[in-house]
Amino acid sequence: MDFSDTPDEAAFRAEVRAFLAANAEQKSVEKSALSPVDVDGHVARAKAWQRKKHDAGFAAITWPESFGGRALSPIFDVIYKQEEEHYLVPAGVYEIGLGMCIPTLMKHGDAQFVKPYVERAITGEEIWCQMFSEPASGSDLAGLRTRAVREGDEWIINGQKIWTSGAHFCDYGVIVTRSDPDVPKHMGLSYFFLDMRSPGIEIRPIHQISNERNFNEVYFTDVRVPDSQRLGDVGQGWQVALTTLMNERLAVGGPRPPDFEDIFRLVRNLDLEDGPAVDDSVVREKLADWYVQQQGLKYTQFRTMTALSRGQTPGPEASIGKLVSAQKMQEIALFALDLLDESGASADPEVAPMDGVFHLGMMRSPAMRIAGGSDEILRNIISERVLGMPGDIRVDKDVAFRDLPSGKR
Amino acid sequence: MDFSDTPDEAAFRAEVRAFLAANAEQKSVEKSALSPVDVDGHVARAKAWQRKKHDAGFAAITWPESFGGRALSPIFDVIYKQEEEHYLVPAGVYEIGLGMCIPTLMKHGDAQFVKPYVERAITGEEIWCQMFSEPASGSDLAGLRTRAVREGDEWIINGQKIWTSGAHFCDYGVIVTRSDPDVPKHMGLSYFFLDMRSPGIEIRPIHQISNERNFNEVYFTDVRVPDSQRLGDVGQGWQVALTTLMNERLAVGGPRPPDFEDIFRLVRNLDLEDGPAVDDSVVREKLADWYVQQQGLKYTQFRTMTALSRGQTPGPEASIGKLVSAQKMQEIALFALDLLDESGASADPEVAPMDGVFHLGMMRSPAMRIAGGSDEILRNIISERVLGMPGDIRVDKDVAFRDLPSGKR
Amino acid sequence: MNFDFSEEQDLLREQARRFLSERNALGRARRQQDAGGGFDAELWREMAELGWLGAALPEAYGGAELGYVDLCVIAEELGRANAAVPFASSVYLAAEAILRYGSETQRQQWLPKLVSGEVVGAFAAAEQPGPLTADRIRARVAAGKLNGQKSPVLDADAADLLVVLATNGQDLGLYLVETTTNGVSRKSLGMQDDSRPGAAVVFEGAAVEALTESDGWAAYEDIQNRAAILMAFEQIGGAAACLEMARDYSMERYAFGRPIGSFQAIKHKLADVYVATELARSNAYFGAWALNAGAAELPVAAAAARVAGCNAFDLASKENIQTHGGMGFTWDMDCHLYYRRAKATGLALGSARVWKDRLISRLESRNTA
Amino acid sequence: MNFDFSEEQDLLREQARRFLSERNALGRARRQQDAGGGFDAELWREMAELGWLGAALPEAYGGAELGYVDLCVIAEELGRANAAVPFASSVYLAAEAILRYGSETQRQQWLPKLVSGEVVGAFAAAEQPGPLTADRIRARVAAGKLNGQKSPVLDADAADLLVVLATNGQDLGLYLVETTTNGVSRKSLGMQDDSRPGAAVVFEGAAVEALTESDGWAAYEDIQNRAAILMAFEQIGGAAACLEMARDYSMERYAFGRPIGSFQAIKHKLADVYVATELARSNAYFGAWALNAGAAELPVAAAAARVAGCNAFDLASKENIQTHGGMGFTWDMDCHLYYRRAKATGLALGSARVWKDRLISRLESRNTA
Repeated sequence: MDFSDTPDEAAFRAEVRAFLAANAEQKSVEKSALSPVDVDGHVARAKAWQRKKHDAGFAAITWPESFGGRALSPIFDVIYKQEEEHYLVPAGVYEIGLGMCIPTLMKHGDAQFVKPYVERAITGEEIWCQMFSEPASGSDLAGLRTRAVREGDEWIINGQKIWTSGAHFCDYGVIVTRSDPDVPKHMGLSYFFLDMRSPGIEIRPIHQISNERNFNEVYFTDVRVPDSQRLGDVGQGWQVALTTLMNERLAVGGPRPPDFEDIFRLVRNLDLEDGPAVDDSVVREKLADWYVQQQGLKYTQFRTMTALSRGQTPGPEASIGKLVSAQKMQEIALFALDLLDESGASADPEVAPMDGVFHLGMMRSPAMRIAGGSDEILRNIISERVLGMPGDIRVDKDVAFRDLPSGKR
Repeated sequence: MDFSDTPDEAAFRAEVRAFLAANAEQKSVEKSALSPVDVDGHVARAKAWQRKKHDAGFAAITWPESFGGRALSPIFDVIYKQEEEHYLVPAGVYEIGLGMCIPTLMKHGDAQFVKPYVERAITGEEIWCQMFSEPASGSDLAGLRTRAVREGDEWIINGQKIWTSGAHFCDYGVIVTRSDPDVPKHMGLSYFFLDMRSPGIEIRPIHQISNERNFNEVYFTDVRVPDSQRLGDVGQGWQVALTTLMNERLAVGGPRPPDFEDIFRLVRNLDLEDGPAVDDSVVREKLADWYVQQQGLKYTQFRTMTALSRGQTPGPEASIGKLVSAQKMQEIALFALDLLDESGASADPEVAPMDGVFHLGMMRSPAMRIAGGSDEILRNIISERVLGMPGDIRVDKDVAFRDLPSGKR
Repeated sequence: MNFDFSEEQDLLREQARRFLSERNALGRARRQQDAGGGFDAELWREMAELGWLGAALPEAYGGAELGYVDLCVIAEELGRANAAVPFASSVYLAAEAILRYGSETQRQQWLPKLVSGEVVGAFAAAEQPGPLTADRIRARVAAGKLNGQKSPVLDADAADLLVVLATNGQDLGLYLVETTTNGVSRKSLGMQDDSRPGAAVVFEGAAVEALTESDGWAAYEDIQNRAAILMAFEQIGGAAACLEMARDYSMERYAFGRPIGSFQAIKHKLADVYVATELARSNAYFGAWALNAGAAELPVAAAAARVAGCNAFDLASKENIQTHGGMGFTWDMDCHLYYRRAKATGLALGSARVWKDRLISRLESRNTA
Repeated sequence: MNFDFSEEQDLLREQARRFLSERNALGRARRQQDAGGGFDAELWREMAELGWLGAALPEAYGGAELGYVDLCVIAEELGRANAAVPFASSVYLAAEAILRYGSETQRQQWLPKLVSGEVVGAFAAAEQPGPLTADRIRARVAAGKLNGQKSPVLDADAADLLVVLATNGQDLGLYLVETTTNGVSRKSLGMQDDSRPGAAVVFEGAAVEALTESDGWAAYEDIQNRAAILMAFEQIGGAAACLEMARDYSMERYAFGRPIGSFQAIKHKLADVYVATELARSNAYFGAWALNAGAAELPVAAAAARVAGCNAFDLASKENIQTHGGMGFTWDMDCHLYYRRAKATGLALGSARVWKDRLISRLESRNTA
């Protein structure tokens, strides 16, 4: 139990600090997020930053050297993130590709074949997305319907994916498809990666309630994928997908604003009936609860990294991150609006404090509670995979996929 | 929507007030509950009070005249309770018998045959209890195992019941038994009433965590019950039991201390760091939440009575009463102890305020959350019977009772 | 005693529900949300024709004098349909303020026009972020002229007439200002719920007429109490609509080969929403009676109804999105309209936290009285 | 960086768990609950022999000098086993107070005896219902004599030595009093958790010796901070035990033909308990490091660990009963022992509400520093 650095860690931390100080702007009370730009601008900014990270040796800290990584223990990843968190750096572009897709490629692909893709992903040259969810299969991922039919050395893909983050700016994507509808649902899947500019792919952004368009629908009409881009055996797509998802809970789920710091700042600058909001005991109790949750998640992640660095497999206990932080985000946002009282009804930049972070948080947090495993699915995962409790009673287990009942939605 | 009395109601209320003023002691800030006595003393006190109620015509306000009632609308019951709530009267002895058992007798028994029992129950001469739950079937009531085997004009009962309130001072009881284990579980039950002093009945009080012994285990060894005391047809016990349970949600579930008034009183007499606890904003928020719950339940019950008086059947929506009040009771108790801070650790009468109502509440409330339908069962009832959502997937529906899997507990 | 609506009131409810459904009130609210505000003059005119704008007002001023319980019935249906109309601003607040604090002349002058829909009213109290307190009111009247600013003022853009809470240097009062008067300028604000549009209003020497020049804070709380009960009915209407949407969706949406509504995670979530909604409903019913009967319990009943109403609508709208899963957070589904409205109704008369404090203060003084 | 225990510490944990299980620590706690109090001198002696009472104390005073992380390991196991011993009173509070505020003579005099178990210590701060504040301390020392009362004092009946927070009229200080001294009388109190017995102690001119006569409140907070972290480990041990009991029971108990642990109502309840327990665990780990390293983060880390620990144990013990259904509220099941202990540990150093306030105060001053 030691939260201080070993000499190696200290040296690495110094290296990271020097890199960040030279290449990025530090966060401040006044500026805790990058100023907004359009999507293209943001992607360009992220690309430039990824390139810098790569050139300085921080793009693949824990990956094997054979894939261009530094083969360091996950603790060094923690150190990098601890330091980077004080700087304004572009987020939301590479996390899925480098956190989920490429690790799956490295694990299930032929090393020589996938190496060029891995390299172009680390340098930031190519961006990846993940295509699992479908309109009729969200929580029930294995219920997906997008068909892949083999034709010689190629597969023909038809169907629709949804909730694909970043599809509109990605170069490659991974996809799970149904290659055999005549066997029970988990057994008839196959997993591929493909060029997002392949003929037959149409990408439609989804208008979210936050007024953003981070997610997409992706339509496939006779899209051809070479069999060489299959990962895992035919029919083994579910197992490959699990690799991707296992990495998801480590990659995603970092807290997003509004978090403790934001509400703490608000309440020190807002007056309630009897003085500064921060002096109100309800406010203080809530602040304490959120702080404890935030710190608890941070140290839980550190514990996971320690386990990883000892060669243990990251457990599903990392699922608690998103479960807690998504609800915390929603609570903080709604609480802040209540403190603003009548004024909270206005989301106008001229009225809403702190660039409207609470107003936006109220509209973003519902997606956080759903995307990447809903609250309910995460509780199922925790109870089944961590606590070892029985799975839900399955009516769909031994039934051929095409015979499963489906609803109107 | 009128919370004021009609002339009839006003006249009845005056009658009730006169009766109570002449026969009972009013509650006060200093004395909000009867002084404790032993079980026998309490039963004697309750018996005397029931007799007075009966003689004054308040023992069966809504029952048909043929059974000795006044055949008034349920609103008059509400009026009686509104008034009685200001007085110190003995509770916990007749509620189950008069609220659940006797209504079942009146509905499913032969009128002439059951009439003497009904009369002796109203006068308070005889006390009734209800024997449904068993060690292996609590929430899953229909999974009960106590066997009833027919022998001529009698049935021989063997088995064990549990959680029987008041069995130790009751004269009669109703019981559901398994008369046929070879059919699916809901179909093989039969319902009887019996003399609690029948040979072969053994009653063992259960030591509860509140250090009380309100509940009992009741063991049956070759207990003989005449077939004339069967209610409903052989194999129809489940349907008869539902009558009893439907009345349960109306009969039970009145709020028990600590409730809003208790915590409100505590916080006006306790100092926190900066002054009276009632001035603290956390305390005020919680008080408001509990008050709103308490009033909401009260008016929900009034709404149910209005529906009843219009000839509508009391719906399962009355289930919310116990669901909300049991949790409220636990929250209030635990919150109060936290306010008392280090001192709250002592339950000693010399230290614990208000006769230890919060300390006792902490230990009583867990039973409230379980007995008479656990929180989880009540949520199931609400979602299924009120909202019309699907039942849980049943693995036990078409299986003969004797073939059902059972656990180690 | 009778804790339910009369047959006539049930008929009124059916009529209101049918009307709002035929007029697609929900779709109209969506259009306002898409457009970032607006005023649905057509729907407003029709509501006036149905007599809704004066449902509780005396016949002497053009009202239908049906009583406040009937107005509650209409409010619940407006909430259920998520209607985008200045009903609360004009009917619960402006008209009530004039009825209760105006002179007979002022009532004669304004109430018939508010009832007919010719004039839309609004109420201007808040000035800055954070809860409103008497000593923070800066808007000031001197020699019949008002200076200051109010923000946000709901429905200010649609309003012809504002009731303004302002000080005259000695005491707070309620003042009438016409929005077309010189010295009144309005700037539309982006709202969290753009189907409940608002504006910042600046007064620079605008001519005003007093409803009352003294005890303005008490008058403000009185009007708020009455409005809180009516708003609570909008909230339970909205909460009930969310619960039905969630229930229906959960039975049509399949996962793992069965409707998601067959999972206890969803069933129990919606049971909790039901419980919150019923508690709110029961508190609101008591409030409706107190409002209609002018009972002494009104201030306590109003606070309780508001606290329970805010809680139920917040929970129902939030968990309705959650039940809808991914679809729930798309713009095209209606879930977010209710989620926004829950916050709009929860803030419009001051947040639940303010009302919880008021509730306990009122219970304290009742206890010592 | 390394956020887990060492192999040696894992061995210590196994040893501790085995010992407490072999000695049936839980059954012994039940006997104390049945008897309404008591002191398990036999178990205490054995714990002393294992070196636990001085695990973190310097060897110079007879301690094992293993460090505070090892003491945390022991604390977690004591919590898991619900052990009924004056460990917190004697080890976290009395010994620490003497170590940190006593003179070298006082340390030499008392620490070895506390380590050997010859002397049991306790800490007396609270005097009346409600949170303790510096200005409410009435216990007063004058001319080396103490007058006043303290209630409840945990483990007072078992204690030979009390550390008392008292005023000398000018400032608060910490004072040592032997319980056998003239002028000290103890009256056992019924406790919510009788396996953590307590008494009211009256001082009538009892002879005392000062550990410190000034800045007693700061010393008290310092001792409390350290104890809060150790107590947080007891709490996560208890919470984890409750979670395991509930999980195991839910898989063995059948209803509707299936284990109740296959219902989402139970699964998700226990998932929430798991989450609370893990958040508490992570905060406690950070606290353990801060305590061991004497880090500047200690006061914040202690408050966070305590808040999370109270929350987790409260929730876990409450929902463990609920999961056990009717059996859960019978005296014969162990569920209530943990439910009582959760409250006992949650109140012993002051309630979570006090610590939440402290946490924010500390974050405020860190922010302005």
